[in-house]
Amino acid sequence: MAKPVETDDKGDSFDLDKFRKLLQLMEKFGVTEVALQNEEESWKIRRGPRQVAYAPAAYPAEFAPVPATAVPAAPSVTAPAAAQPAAAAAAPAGITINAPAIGTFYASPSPDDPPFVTVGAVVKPDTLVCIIEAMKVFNQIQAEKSGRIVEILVENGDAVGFGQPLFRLEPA
Amino acid sequence: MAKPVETDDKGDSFDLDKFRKLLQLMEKFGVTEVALQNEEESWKIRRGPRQVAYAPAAYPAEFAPVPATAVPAAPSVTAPAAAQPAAAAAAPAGITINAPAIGTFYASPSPDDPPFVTVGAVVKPDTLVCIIEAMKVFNQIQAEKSGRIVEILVENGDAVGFGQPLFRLEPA
Amino acid sequence: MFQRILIANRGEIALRIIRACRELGIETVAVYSEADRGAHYLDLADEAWCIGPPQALESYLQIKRIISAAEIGNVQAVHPGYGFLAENAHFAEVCRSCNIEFIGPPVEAMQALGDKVSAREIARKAGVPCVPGSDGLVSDVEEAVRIADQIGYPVLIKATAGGGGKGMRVAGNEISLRAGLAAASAEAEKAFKNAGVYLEKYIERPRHVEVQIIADNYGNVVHLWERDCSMQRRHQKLIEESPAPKLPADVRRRICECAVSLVKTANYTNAGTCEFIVDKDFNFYFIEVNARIQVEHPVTELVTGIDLIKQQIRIAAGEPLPFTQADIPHTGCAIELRVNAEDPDNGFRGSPGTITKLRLPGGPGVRFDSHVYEGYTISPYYDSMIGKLIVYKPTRQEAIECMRRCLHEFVIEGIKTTLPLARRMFTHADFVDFNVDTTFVERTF
Amino acid sequence: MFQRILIANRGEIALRIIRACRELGIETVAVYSEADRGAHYLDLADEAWCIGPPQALESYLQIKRIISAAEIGNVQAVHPGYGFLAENAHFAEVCRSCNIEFIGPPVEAMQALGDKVSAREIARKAGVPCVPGSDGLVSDVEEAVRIADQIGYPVLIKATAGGGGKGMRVAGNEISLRAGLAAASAEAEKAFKNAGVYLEKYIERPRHVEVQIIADNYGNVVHLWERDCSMQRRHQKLIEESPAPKLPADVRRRICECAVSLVKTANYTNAGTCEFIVDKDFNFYFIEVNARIQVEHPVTELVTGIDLIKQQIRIAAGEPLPFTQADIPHTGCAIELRVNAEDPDNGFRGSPGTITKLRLPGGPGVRFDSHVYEGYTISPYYDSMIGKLIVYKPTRQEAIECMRRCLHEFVIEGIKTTLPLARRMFTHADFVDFNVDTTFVERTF
Repeated sequence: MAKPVETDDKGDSFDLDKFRKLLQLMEKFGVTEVALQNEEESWKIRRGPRQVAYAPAAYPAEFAPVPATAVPAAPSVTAPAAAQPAAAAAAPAGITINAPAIGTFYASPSPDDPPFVTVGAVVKPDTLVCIIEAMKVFNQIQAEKSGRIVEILVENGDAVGFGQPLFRLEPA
Repeated sequence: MAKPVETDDKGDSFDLDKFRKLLQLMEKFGVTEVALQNEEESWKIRRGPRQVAYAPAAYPAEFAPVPATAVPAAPSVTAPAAAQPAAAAAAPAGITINAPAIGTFYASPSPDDPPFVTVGAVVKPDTLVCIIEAMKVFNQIQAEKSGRIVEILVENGDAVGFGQPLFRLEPA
Repeated sequence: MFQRILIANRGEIALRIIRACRELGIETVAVYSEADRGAHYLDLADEAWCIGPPQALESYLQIKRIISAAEIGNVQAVHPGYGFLAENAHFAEVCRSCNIEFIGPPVEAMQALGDKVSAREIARKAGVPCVPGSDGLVSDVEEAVRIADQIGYPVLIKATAGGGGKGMRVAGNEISLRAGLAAASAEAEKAFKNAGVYLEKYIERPRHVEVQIIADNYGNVVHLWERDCSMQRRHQKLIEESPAPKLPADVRRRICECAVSLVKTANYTNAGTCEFIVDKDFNFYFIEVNARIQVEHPVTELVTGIDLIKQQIRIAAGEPLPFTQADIPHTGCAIELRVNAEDPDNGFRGSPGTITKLRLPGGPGVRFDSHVYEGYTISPYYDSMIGKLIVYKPTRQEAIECMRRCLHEFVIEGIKTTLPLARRMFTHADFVDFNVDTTFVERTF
Repeated sequence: MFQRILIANRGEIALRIIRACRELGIETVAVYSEADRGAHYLDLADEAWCIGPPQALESYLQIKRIISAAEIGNVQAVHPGYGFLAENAHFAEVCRSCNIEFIGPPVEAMQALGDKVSAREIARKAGVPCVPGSDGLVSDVEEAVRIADQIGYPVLIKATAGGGGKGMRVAGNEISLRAGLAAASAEAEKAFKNAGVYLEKYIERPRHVEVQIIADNYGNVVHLWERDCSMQRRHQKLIEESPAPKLPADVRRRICECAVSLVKTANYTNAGTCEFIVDKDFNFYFIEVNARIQVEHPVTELVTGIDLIKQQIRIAAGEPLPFTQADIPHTGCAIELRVNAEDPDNGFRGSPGTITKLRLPGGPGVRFDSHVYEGYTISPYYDSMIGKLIVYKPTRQEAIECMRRCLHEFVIEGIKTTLPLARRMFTHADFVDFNVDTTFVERTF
């Protein structure tokens, strides 16, 4: 079915998968920079904060189809499959507020507004902490717990899976 | 290729294999009697000493082809594969004289002669302890070690594999 | 062709679809419940999203969550596998309304064939025999006797509101019909507050024969020959094979033709299966259409050499069938055994747990489709099938010998499985000679 | 047919033969060295005997001990597999003198084909082209030049006592021939105290193409088509496939016919392989006959649907071939990858050890012939091959895509393997387009 050209693409796709796995690990352990040499090639990767454009009617920019060559630009789509248990594991002792549904995480009601909560904020069960957008519906998420936010575990615009920790709390 | 009849034989061959395994276990641990119930049927098996006819020119009687149905009569052909490591394991502390070759074990020079050695006998490295017949050749086996024979681990006429313990010794 | 597909399923069929996609150069997005987190097959997908807790109702059956994953994963299509949402017309509708192709038939065809009455109607239009009956309630005994004389005894008296065998009677002759009718009606009244009963011809000890069909979006419909699935227990198939043993050539031809004309009449597309029962005189009657890929699809893949999952995807992507009926061979014999984590000695109770030792059969003509491995834990939340052992050989006799050989090699420790039952089935003379029907397994083992 | 067969081999081929025997209803007697004690495949034999210490010379190569096991096990035949004693004519002779059938060719054919000179003689009689050369020593330079003119440049100057490339020269023209002849002769004299040299046409960058043949004891000989094995490293085959890519139809036909006429001329029976080298203009030259089953036999089994091990046994038991040349199809494309416990990053040094994690590829068209499993320990005493991954698909492109998919799924931990090299090979454009020859792997990876 495929022509040699596609073939070569498939060729790269081997690396592409290794690359995804590597990015998963980086996400898992919050690694921001990696330079490594394996039997096949040497890689250098850096992850930094990303700008997010709101586009409720369409998909946020970085969820556009990912051509193999552009993958380095798209760590956010790498599988939470592996990332989540790790996140859970990695999450230091303490309570977390977890995503009640799969969707896109937004920290503030609109790009111009300040975030619902920031590190240090004290939340009560009914405090709004974020929005999770699923199927074009913006669901306002309540803390469901009380405490002080000591860490925000995801970035604005991240896709989050069910049960993924979003905020880490300590008793206020 | 096969007709339903053969098919049924194959049918039995399943049990036959379980049976072989069971016999291997029995040999391993020197079990002489077993009665057990498994999900498929219930088995009763007893193993006893066997009479051996010398037949250097031909195969000893119990090495005749073993029809599946006759297997219970032929525990001696079940696999030393499993039996040996166990024998080794089961063999209590102490030196053993092991078979230097694969073949048939004979305890005496001829049916009418007394065995080369019996339990209690003191052997020196050059003491003849048995004959191992391989390819119609009767090899006289020396002890290669010194000590008192405390146990004879195989029976006259048994087939023995390479390295299989034959006699257990204790320092004389 | 699609660039990314979401797989709305789990276990062996999710892995099967991932494999097909990867060979087609299509990226995959897997979804999983918390119970399946960490399974190896999820690592083989390009992306995997947790969509909910272990209970299927909260995860694999949650349309909204699966669609969210599809949007986040930015896929162009969803493959539903079998079970879960595979035959849920509403799910297909939602997918398509989100511009995500549902890899399956049109919603209308799913609905039309999903309803027993309209499915019978379609079959009649297509000239496909259904189990003859009273086509509606029988008002009085004389009418019932007249109908019974037409369709022939024995007949089955069924409560229209019936279920669980209540208000059901078999009548072998007019006397027992007259007696049974009143009794059944009364029983139905008592049980369902609805005395309505109808008649249907009673098929004794039928065989289950099904025909695999595949149709593109341009009106091309072909069959991929039949499978016999008579070896079942409580309506759960245990062994499936092709060709159907001892099925006369002309019956085989007619049953396959019937399947094609039926799905054509229903404007059905993509892969599907027409199920029939076949009586001892080889009369066959249409039962239902399974509007999805089936567990036993590998049997057909082996005898035809056609990859059904890839075909499903190509058809959904708008490609025409690459072959005509004449191009579809049927060579050799394929037999599939379902291996379930069940305890045959305790009423086939499910036996979840961790596989502590696994030695798989292999060698020529052996395929084992499974997502499990040594150390894998079978969760109690989903069905008990842990794999499908399929053998492919030139003749049925050789296939059976190969299957026995595989069952001899197969070691699974840590959980109870149906392997001991399988060993008994594949050595039973009536299975080898194929003197079986859908009641054989329950009667015999 | 035989009731019991002894398998004079180990590892995957021993398991392969056990599987074939079990399907044929033949009991098996395995032999093993102390290094292989406890391997799972030994449990699958009906009987297993330890025949010696780990070193092959003291166990798998000990004819006397293997015959003892055969007598104790009371077998009617011995299958030698490949390697070890498989091509040892003396072993075949001893077996038959003990009234134990050796599953392989007649001793005379083994001897005749085992000797390079008589093998060339047989080939010439059969009208099979050999690499042209001086058929013996060249006495003086002028004769050498004359011969070179006949066979055409470039020519290879070889020391008759040669080995390890010593006293070997390639000459592209008359000048370098005159120069090289003296140098080679002197070098040979110095190295082997034998100045004798001969000429042979030098084949640049040849492909390795071999033909599987099978012959019964009644003069029936057929070929089972060809395999290309050009992907090799240090004369070790890494990838084998059928059909041979880009081989013109008429060349393919002629090479297969040559193989048949050659083995007919040698009065050869049972399974065997004729190896040829093919130059860039598709001239082919006979190299040697492998008088045994080969590692890569599954490739041929998949494209022809014929079980070669079962055929070997049936022929040895005196059955005639059940098919004629016309009955032997060739459908689809099969590719085999040898997976070795070697470290590609350290000169392919063997990497014995225990497999701590194993995730096998599977699904449609995938066969993995191997005796290993999670927890298996690869011993340092024998060759490093731990399994053969074979894919079978309608086209070569699909087979390559399937192999890549398998290599993506394949996980082996605890030892180093050649999988990383395999991933590079199956994504290399020159392999995909098949612009390769026997030097490709060493030139490229």
